[in-house]
Amino acid sequence: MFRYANPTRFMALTSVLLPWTIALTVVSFAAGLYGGLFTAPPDYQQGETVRIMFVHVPAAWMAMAAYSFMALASLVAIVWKHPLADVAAKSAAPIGACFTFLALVTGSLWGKPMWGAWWVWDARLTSMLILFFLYLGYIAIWQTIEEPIRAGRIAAILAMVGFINIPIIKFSVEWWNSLHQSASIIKVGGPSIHISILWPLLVMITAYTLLFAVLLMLSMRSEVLKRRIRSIRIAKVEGFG
Amino acid sequence: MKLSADKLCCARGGRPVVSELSFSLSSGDGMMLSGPNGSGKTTLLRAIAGFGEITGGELHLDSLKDTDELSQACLYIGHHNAIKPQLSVQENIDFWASFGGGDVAAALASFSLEPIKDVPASMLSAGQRRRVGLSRLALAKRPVWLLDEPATSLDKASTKTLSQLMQSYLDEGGILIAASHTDFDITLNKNLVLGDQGTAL
Amino acid sequence: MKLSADKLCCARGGRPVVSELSFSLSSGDGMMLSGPNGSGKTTLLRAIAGFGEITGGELHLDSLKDTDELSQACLYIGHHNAIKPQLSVQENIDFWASFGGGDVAAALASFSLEPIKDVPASMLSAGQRRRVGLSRLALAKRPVWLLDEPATSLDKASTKTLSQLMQSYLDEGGILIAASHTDFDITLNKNLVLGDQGTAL
Amino acid sequence: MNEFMAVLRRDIKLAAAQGGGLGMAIGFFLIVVSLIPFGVGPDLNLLARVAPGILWIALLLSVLLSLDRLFQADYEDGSLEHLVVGRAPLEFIIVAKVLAHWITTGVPLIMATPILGFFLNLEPDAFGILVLTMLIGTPALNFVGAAGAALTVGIRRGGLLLSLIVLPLYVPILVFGVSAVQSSMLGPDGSMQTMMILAAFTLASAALAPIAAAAALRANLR
Amino acid sequence: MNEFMAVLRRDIKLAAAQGGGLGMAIGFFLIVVSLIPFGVGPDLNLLARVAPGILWIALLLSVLLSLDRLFQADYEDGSLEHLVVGRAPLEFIIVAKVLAHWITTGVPLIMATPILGFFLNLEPDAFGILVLTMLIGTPALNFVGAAGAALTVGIRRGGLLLSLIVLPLYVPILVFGVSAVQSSMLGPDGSMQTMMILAAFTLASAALAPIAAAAALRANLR
Ligand code: HEM
Ligand SMILES: Nc1ncnc2c1ncn2[C@@H]1O[C@H](COP(=O)(O)OP(=O)(O)OP(=O)(O)O)[C@@H](O)[C@H]1O
Ligand SMILES: Nc1ncnc2c1ncn2[C@@H]1O[C@H](COP(=O)(O)OP(=O)(O)OP(=O)(O)O)[C@@H](O)[C@H]1O
Ligand SMILES: [Mg+2]
Ligand SMILES: [Mg+2]
Repeated sequence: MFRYANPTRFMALTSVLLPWTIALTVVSFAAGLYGGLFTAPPDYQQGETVRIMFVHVPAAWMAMAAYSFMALASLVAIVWKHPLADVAAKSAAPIGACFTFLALVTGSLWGKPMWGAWWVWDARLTSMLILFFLYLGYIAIWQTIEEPIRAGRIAAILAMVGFINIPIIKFSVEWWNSLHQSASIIKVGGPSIHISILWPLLVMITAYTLLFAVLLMLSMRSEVLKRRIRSIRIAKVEGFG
Repeated sequence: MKLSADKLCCARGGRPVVSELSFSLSSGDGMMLSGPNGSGKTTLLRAIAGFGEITGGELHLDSLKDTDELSQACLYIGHHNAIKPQLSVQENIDFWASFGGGDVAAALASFSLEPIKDVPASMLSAGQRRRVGLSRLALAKRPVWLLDEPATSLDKASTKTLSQLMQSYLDEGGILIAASHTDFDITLNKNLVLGDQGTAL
Repeated sequence: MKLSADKLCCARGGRPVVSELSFSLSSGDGMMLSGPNGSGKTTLLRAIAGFGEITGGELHLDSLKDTDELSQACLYIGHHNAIKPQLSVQENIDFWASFGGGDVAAALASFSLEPIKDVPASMLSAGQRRRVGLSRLALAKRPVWLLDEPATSLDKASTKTLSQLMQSYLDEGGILIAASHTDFDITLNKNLVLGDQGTAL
Repeated sequence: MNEFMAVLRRDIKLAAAQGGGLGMAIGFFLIVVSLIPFGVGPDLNLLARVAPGILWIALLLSVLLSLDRLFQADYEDGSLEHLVVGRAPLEFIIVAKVLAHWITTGVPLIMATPILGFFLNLEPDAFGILVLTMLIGTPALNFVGAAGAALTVGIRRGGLLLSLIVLPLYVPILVFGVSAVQSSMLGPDGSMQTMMILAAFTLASAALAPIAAAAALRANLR
Repeated sequence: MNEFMAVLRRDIKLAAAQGGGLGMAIGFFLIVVSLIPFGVGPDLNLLARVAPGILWIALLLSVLLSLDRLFQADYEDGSLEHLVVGRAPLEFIIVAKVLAHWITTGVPLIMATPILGFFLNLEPDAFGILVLTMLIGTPALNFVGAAGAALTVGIRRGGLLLSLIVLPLYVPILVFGVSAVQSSMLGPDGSMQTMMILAAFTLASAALAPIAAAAALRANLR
C-alpha cells in the first residue's frame, strides 16, 4: 500500500503545520469566545441565551461542511484514486459526526427557552438528525468491511449518494417554512445581522474551521500510521502458505 | 468397538436414497466409501452421524442403537468446515477445544497452521480453510470418524498429512469411514462401493 | 488469439499475493496452474476474469488490456456453481442460455444431466451440483476458459467427460487455464507452478 | 435486451418459486400494521390520524427487508460474477432486477394497502390517493434500496447496515408521500404538486441509483 | 457448563468482531423511531401519547431483525451440526446463544431507549418504568424469537417467514409492556401487576422456548 511517496510527504508536511494550526485555533477560540460572551450585546428578545448561537451556528455549519468535504474527498478518491483522499474522507467522518452531535445538543439546549421544548420535529432539525445517521452509516461501513480498499470504495459511493441530504438541510427552512431561523448571513443582499454579533460569529466560525483542520490532520496521521502497521503486520504473516 | 449396519435404508428429503446396506467395522478398520455422484455417500455418512432419516434396518455401535449417544461417538466432517470467518484460525480452534475438548497446539500443528494462526478465517484460501476444518481431527477423541471428501482442495503435502493422520488413528484402534472419489495415500482395509441406486455393488 | 501476462502482480484484500508472473498462451494452449494452498491460484484466475486488484504488470488478450472486454472474453468457473436451488436443473441452464447464449440441449447432454433435468437444484448432491455448474462449458462460446479446481466432487466418469471437453476445446483453438491439485486425464501443454510466495517456481 | 428480459423473467420466477416469497412481504406488512393498535391503543380517531403515516412506514420497512437479499443470493452462489461480466451493461441488469422486485413485492404490498387502511379506520376517500402516491413513490424506494443493497452485498449483518444507510434516504419520499395523502384530505388538487415531486424522486432515483449500484457491486466483487 | 460458557463467550466475541454488529441494531432502532414523526406529524402531544407503543414496537422489530441470523450462520457454515451432537444438551446451548444475543443487542437497545423517549417527548417520569419493563420483557422476545429462528433455519426467505411466525407471539408481550408504562403514568403501583405478568412471560418462554427450539433445530438438520 505504501509504496506511494504521498503519505510520507503528508506526514512531514503536517508535522510542520500542526503546531502552528493549533496555536491559531487557540487564539481564534479565545478571541471569538471573548467577543461572543462579553462584547456582543444580549438580544432584545432572547436575552443572554442568544450567546448559545456562537457555539451552535458554527457547529451546524461545520457539520455540513465536514460532510461536503467528505463527499468531495470521496469523489477524488473514486476518480483519481488518490490514497490520501480515502484517508481524509474516513478521518473526517467521526469529526463531522461530533460537530453534528454538538449542533444537535446546543440547538436543543437553545430550543428549550425559545420554543418551549427540547426537541421539535421541524424540518431543519430532523434533516440534521438524518445527517447524523448518515455519518453513523458511513462510519459503520468502515468498521464492518475489513479490506481497506473495498471499504474505501463502498464508503465513497455512500458519501456521494448521501450528499443529496446537504441541500435538503440547507433549504429545508424555506421549503417547509419551519420554526427554525432562516439564513441570515449568507443570503441575497448581504448579511442581515448587526456587526457586533457578526464579527464574533465569523471569528468563531474561523475557529471551528481551524479546529476541524487540526482534528483532521491528527486523525489522518494516525490513520496513515495504522495502515502502515497493518501492512507491516500482513507482510510479517506473508510467507504463510 | 464395533460399528455395524444391518440392511440399513436411509432417505433424503423423504426420498429413499440408500437401501439395504450392511457392513461391520471393528476397531482399526477403515472403510472407503465410493460410488458415482448422487449414489448416497453423503446421505449415509450423515445418517450415521445422526442427521439423517433412517427408514429401515439397524445401525449399532457396540450396544448403542442410532441414538444421540451414537452420534456423540462420531466425528463428522462434511462438506462445510464449521469456520467462523470473523474469528482468526486460532480463535476458531480455541472454541472447538473449549466446546469439545482437546489440545489447541496439537491441532494447530497437525496441518501446520501455526504460520497463519492469527489470520482471520475470511482471508483464507479454499485449501487453507479445509485444513482448519480438518484440524478438528487432531482435537477431539471420538471412536468413529466420518469424513466426507476430506481431501477437497488440499494440496499434495496436506493430503499426505491427512493420510498419516488417518493411518495413526486406525493404528490406535479408531473406526473410520471416508467418502472420496480419489484414492488416499494409504489403502483402507474395507471398501463399500455404492451403485447408482444406492445399493452396494 | 493470445493471452499474455507480463510481470503481473495481484493483491487480495489489499495484500500482495501474486507477484511478477509472466506467461503467454496462444490458441490451443492449456495451462495447468498448480501450487500449494494459499499460493494464489484463485487470486490469479479471478484477476484475469476481472475480479481482482491488479497492482502491477500487464495483462493482454490480443490488443485488449485488462478491461471489461477482456473479462467478457473469459468464462470463469470458480469454487461456486452459480446455481439457484429453487429452480430445476433445466431452468438453471435455460437462464444461462438466455443470458449468455448457447444450446440448452447440448449443455444437458454434456454431463449427462438429462435424467435429473427436472430435479430442483436444492436436492442435488455435491457432484451433481458441480456437473450442472460445469455444463456452462458446453453453453457459452468464449475464447478463454478459467477453471478453478473444476473436478472437485466429480466422480470418475464425469472427470473423464470434463477432460474430454477440455481437450476438444483446445483442439478448436481455445485458451484454457485450470487450477488443480490433482492431474486431469489429459495433459495440458503448459505449466505454471506457484510457490509459497505467489511467484512462479 | 435479451439479457434484460432473461434476468427479469428469472427473478420473477424465483420469487414465485420461493413458495410464498410473494406472500411474505405482505405478511410482514400486515403484521406491523396490526401491531400498531396494540401499541398505540384502540382510539379510532387517533388511528385514522396516524394511518397514512403508519401505512407508509410499514410499506417502507417491508420493502427494505425484502430488498436485503436482492443481490445477496446472487453473490453467495457465484451468479453475480457472471451477471457482471455479461454483455449487457450492469446498470441494465440492475434495472431488470429492481423491476422484478417491484413487480413481485411492491405491487402486492400496494394492493394490500386499502385493506389495512380499512383496519386503521382511514377515510375511504383517501384510499385512492394513498394507492396512487404509493404507486408513484415505491419505485423510488426500490431503486434507492437497490443501491443500498449493492453497497452492503457480501457484508455480514448487511441487513441492518442496509437499514442504517437506506432509511435516511427514504425520509424525503416518506415525507412527500404522506403529505400528498394529507393534503388530498383537505382539498382536491392540494396533492398534485407533492405528487409531481414524488414522481421526480422516482425518476431521479431510477436514473442515478443503478449507476451507484453498479459501481458498488463491482467494488464488492474484488 | 464448559460448553455453555464456550458458546456464550464465542457468540459475544462474534458480535463484537462484527465491528458494529452491536451498533447496528441500535441504528435500526434509532431510525425507525425517528421516521415516526415524519409519518405521524410533528405534534408533540400526539407523539408523547404514542411514544411508549412506538418504542416497544421498534424494539420488537429490532430484536426480530437481528434474531434471524441467530442459528442461520451456524447452519450455513456447518457449525450447527457440531453443536447439536456435543455432549451438552442442545437446550443449554440454545440458552447460551440467546443469552449472548440478549447481552449484545437487547441490552444496548434498552440503553438507547431513554434518548429516543426524549425525542418523542415522552414524560421523563415514564423513562424509568419503560426501561424496567423492557429489561423484564425483552428476554421473552429473545427466547420466543429463538424458537422462531430455529423453526425457520435453513429456509430461504427465512427472515420474513420468521416475522410471520414470531410477531403474533410478540403481541401479548407488547400489550403488557405498553400497558405497564401507561398505567405507571396514572399512579405509582398501577404497573406492578402487569410487570409481574411480563416476568411470568419471560420465565415461561425461558423454560419452554429452548425445548421447542432444540426440537426444531434437530428436525431442520435432517
Ligand atoms: C437541535 C436543534 C437545532 C438544530 C439541529 C439546528 C441546526 C442548524 C443548522 C443546520 C444551521 C445551519 C443553517 C444554515 O447554514 O443555513 C443552523 C443555524 C442557525 N440556528 Fe439552529 N438548530 C437548532 C436549534 C436552534 C435554535 C433553538 C435556535 C434559536 C432560535 C437556532 C438558531 C439558529 C441561527 C440563528 C442559525 C444561523 C442561521 C444563519 O444565519 O444562517 N437553532 N441551525
Ligand atoms: N478474501 C480474501 N482476503 C484477503 N486475503 C485472501 C482472501 N482470499 C484469499 N486470501 C489470501 O490470498 C492468498 C492466496 O489465496 P488463493 O485463494 O488465491 O490461494 P489458492 O492458490 O487458490 O489456494 P487453494 O489451493 O487453497 O485454493 C492466501 O494466502 C489467502 O490467505
Ligand atoms: N437435501 C436433499 N434433499 C433431497 N434429496 C437430496 C438432497 N441432497 C441430496 N439428495 C439426493 O440424494 C441422492 C444422494 O445424494 P448424496 O449427496 O448422498 O450423494 P453422494 O454420493 O454424496 O454424491 P457426491 O459424490 O456427488 O457427493 C442424490 O440423488 C441427490 O439428488
Ligand atoms: Mg457427497
Ligand atoms: Mg483456490
